[in-house]
Amino acid sequence: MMLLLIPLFPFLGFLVNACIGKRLSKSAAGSVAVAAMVASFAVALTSVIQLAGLPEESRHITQTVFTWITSGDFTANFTLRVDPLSALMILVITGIGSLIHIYSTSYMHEEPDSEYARYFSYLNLFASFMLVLVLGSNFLVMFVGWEGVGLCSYLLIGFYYTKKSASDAGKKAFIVNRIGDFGFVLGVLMLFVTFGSIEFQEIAAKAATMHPELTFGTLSLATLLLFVGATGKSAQIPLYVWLPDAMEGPTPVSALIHAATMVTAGVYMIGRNAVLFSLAPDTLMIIAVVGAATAFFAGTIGLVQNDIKRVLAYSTVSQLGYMFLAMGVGAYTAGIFHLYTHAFFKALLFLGSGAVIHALAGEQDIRHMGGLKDKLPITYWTFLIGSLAIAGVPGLAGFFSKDEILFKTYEGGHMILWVVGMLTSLMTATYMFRLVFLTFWGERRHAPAGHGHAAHGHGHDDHGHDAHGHGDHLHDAPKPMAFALIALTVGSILAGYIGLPHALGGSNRLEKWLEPSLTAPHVVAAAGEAPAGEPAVAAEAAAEHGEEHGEAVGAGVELGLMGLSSVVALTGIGLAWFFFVSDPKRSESVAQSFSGLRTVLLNKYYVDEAYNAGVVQPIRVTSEQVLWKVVDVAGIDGAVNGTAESVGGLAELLRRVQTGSVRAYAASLLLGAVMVFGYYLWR
Amino acid sequence: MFNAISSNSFFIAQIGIAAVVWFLLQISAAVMVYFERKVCAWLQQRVGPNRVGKAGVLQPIADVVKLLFKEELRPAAADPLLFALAPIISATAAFAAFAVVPFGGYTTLLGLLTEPLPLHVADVNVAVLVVFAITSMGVYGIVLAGWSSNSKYSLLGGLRSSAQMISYELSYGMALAAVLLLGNSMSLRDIVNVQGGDLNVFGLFSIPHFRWFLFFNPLGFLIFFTAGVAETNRAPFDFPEAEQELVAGYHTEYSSMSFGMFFLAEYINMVTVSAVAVDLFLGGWFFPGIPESLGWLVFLVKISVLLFFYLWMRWSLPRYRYDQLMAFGWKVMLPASVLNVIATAAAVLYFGL
Amino acid sequence: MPSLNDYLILSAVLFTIGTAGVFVRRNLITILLSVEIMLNAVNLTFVAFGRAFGTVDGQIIVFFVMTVAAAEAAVGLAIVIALFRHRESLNPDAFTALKW
Amino acid sequence: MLFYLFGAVAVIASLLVIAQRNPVYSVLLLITSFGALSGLYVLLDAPFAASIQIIVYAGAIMVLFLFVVMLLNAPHEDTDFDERTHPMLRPGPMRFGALLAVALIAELAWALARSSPLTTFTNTPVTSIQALGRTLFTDYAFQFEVTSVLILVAMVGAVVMARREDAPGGKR
Repeated sequence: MMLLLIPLFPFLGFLVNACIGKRLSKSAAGSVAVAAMVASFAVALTSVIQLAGLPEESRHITQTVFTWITSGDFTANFTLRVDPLSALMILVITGIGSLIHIYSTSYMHEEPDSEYARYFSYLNLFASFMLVLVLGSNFLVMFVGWEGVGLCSYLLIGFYYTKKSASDAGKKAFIVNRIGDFGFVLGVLMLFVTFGSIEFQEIAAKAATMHPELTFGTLSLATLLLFVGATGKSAQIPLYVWLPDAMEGPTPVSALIHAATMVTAGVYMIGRNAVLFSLAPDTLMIIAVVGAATAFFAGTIGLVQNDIKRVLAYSTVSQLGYMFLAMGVGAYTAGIFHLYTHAFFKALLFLGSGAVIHALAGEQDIRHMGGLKDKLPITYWTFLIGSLAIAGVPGLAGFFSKDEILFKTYEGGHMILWVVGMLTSLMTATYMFRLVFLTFWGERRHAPAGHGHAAHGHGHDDHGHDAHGHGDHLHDAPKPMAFALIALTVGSILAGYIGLPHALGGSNRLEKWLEPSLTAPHVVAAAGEAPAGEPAVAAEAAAEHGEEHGEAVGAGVELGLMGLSSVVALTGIGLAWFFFVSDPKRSESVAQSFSGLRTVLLNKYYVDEAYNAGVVQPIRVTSEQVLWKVVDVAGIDGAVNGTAESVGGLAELLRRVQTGSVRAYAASLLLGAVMVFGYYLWR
Repeated sequence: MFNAISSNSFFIAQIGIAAVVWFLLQISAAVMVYFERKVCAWLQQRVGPNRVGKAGVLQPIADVVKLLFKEELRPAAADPLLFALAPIISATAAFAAFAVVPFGGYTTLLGLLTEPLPLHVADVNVAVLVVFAITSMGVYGIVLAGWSSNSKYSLLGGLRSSAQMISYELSYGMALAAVLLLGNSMSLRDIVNVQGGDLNVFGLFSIPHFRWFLFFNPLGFLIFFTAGVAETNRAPFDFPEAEQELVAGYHTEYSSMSFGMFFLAEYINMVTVSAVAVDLFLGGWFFPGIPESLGWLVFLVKISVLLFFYLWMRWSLPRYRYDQLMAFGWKVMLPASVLNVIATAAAVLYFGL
Repeated sequence: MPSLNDYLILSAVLFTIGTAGVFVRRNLITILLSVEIMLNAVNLTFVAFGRAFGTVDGQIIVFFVMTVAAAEAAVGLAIVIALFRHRESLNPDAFTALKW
Repeated sequence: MLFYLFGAVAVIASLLVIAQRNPVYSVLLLITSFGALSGLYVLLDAPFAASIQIIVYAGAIMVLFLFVVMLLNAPHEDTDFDERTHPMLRPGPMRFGALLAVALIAELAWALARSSPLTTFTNTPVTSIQALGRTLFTDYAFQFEVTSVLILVAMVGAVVMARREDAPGGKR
């Protein structure tokens, strides 16, 4: 069966590179990895085509690889399942994944062979886990992928483990994710207790037919816990802190893991359980608020950051916020749509920034860039298009998806959220173009001596020096990178058109496509009609109410909103131009006047410091002063040693019995016999 | 288990039989000595004993007389009691073994007796086991002789023979077991009677009184006989008394009649083993076309044939080396006999013999 | 005709003799012999009871006991030989090294 | 009365076994006692038990003993060691054990006194070896197999232990 092959290919690639990678030449290792990804992409494509051939109501392919756990009446199969939603995901993962692999082959080229192989083995492993995550047909399998990608992200963030900041960032990411995963596991357990199953389909079916009063408490709590997991994985408030630091990893990794795929796992998970979440309106509200808040919050931070990758990181956070906002207002399609488009242009942007960093020998501070427009034409144009796409300029991918979200929010009646979204998109446009202008326009601003040196901790050092020596002829992205960039650019231009809204005369194909995944399984819902049909219908309604209102509110409003948001986007770009191109002094003066706010923003609202003071330190202190010095030493060790010593002392006494004389032993034996015998006679 | 004594005359008759058997055994020893030499002579193209009496027939008598008149020597360092006991033990064992061996059908001594008298000293329903037990007792005679006479050669001879006998008893017993399966009894008389049946040759024709187990179990016979040779310490297994190596083995220190007893025991053991072999494999006192009344004669003939084999072997085969003997006993005889038992059991089950 | 009790008394006596032997003697081989005496005393009771109840089980157990005795003798004597090689003595009190 | 004859022989022989200083005599006396016992078995209508008593015990096990005694050229008990024995170690357990033996026989006597005397053997004896074999290989089949394993183990163990290091061939 084919489904297994999809995650299997990358895994094989991982095995090859992990086991014999050291002995392989760079080209060999790289091509192995790329081949694995491409093969997996081909399989994914074929299976999706096969899927599309199926009739709507039974549009899913399932493969049970083996029965994993059986205990009592509980069985967990290692089952892979492809349905419209996961189909979309695997296409994105394998497709963009392949491109990024190709890109990496030249980006990582300065690494020594072993490191090179290690990098690709991690990358492949990540891909395979990610595919397991999206293909898993029950929470357990999904959780495997969930943890697996967490591991890979840790490994890849800390790829330059010789660099303190990198390894720290890796640990941070890992630990923060643990917190989220804890919530996730609790949620899964709760669902299992409630529904006695961990299969997505069964749970959805059961939930759809449940009585509302039953659903009220448990479901809200369970979904909330799941959402905690999502915040961890997808970097939402309060657990977003790890993502910006994750930029310590190689840029392609940031592109693949921390922009395109892994961080969207949370969104995917919510979409996967759309039915559940629809039944928990409170949770939805919370998600929406958190999403919007994160979007705005991260956007503000993004405005002032100076590290090119960090800006992108914060924009990622804020885009994810958008997605959660969409999920929160029940516009699952919109959320997934944005996820999908975002994957393209954010990957593109990261790769573009990667190209820049590559060209500038590891320079990451935009204050030391500028004037690269002519030096790096390909990079420039692709980056520009990516920025336009994310800013939401009409006709590009970002426009449609972001617009969809805002529209759904609006018609959902969440005015405040809608306003926040608008503001955020304004900011998005602004900081993105700040990035573009500072990086590519104006004059080349060289780093003060040594600073550039400090900035590039990557393996680029060797080739960094000559870049500094005669920085004039910088080389543009080499072929593989260029290829990836261009491919993604095309993607970011066209990706949006599969979700062309009705208002623009398109029939929202994506929504049709995704519908089966987002609604409760029909058969069961139908069965559930008789006793408690009401919630089932409610569920469907909640899942699809976007469509219904689509008619209700009418195309006019939608068009109006589109116009508005395009205006906003252009305004944002204009602002950026106004501050950073026409007269850079202005930005300085503004910065002066709002210096307090600026420092706060630069320091990311001191969130890290707050966490450190509020969470990390207390734990560290307690575990050091109490758990270690008292509980462990006195309690546990004391118990262990005490046992040992008491046994020893007892042995000291008992061993006296061992006279070593056979006859003595025999005597004791006989004595026992006589006594036992005597007892039976006597009584 | 001893069958009831019915009447006086009968009782007397039994005593008589016992006496006759005892006497015959003695004689057989003497006869054997004579024939041993004669056969040896033939095989070596010599004349052999020819001075005493006609063709030296009286030679054995002369030997016995010589033995009787020799001085009874005993080494100073020897253990007096055991030294005296050893030959007695072996002789007793030799005689006793024959007690349970039936050597003929029933006779009324030409009508002297009212009811027919079975030709055996004692009928035991586990006769086979008894024979086995007594032969195993015979070991002690030799071992003790070897030990008590307190001389290196004797001790070595004794140890060797004990090891050898223990090793070969196993194959001996296994061969017996195979026959027990065929005879479906442990009483020698029953076994012989079974062999008195008709031999059915591939359903073509049948020979009366010819159902000998030799035909059903030739390998068993071979093993039994070989083991018997070893048990009786005869060439090519005569280690306890390997002249070239141990002077005379366990009876080096013995002289006069005590030596004579060992001598006697050896020959009687040969007779006993042959008799048992005849009973077990060669159809006892049955022979096609000869009336059962003459059974004892048939029996005698058969025994003589086997005894001749003994002599023949002794004078034509060289002696093994000790380790070869052991290796042969444990690695060839024992497995072979075990396989033989298994095969026989399978056959009995399959053909319902 | 002796009764069952007579046999039992006899075996009791034999068993005690064996037991005493184990303690009184200072020669490993003799001690093993005493153990054999004990085993046989037990065998006697088994056969006697089997006869009394008219079953064969007694004899069968005797059969097993003998097998065990053979095994025990083989191993025991092997040990005796090994021990004798180490110290030129068969006195059990010579082998008291295995103690505290 | 054969019973008393055999019984007397058995008891006296056994007593002599443990009274004897020379192990060779002990072995021989033990064989005698075994002979007497097998006679008792015959009286108990157990010919099979009687035969294997002789064959296995007297014929095999005892030969083994005798063999070992001769091989070690069995030292009489007063070896130089005994003089060097730790006085506290030697007699203590011996006396105590003897005492216990006495206590044991006292208890046995008591037990017999209490038991209701089964006067004679009324049941019909089972002498047929067929019956015995049938029981052995049906009801006791498992025990039989276990015993065979035991024998195998004992054999290997004996070979391994009795082998001396310099002679790889080992000794029997």
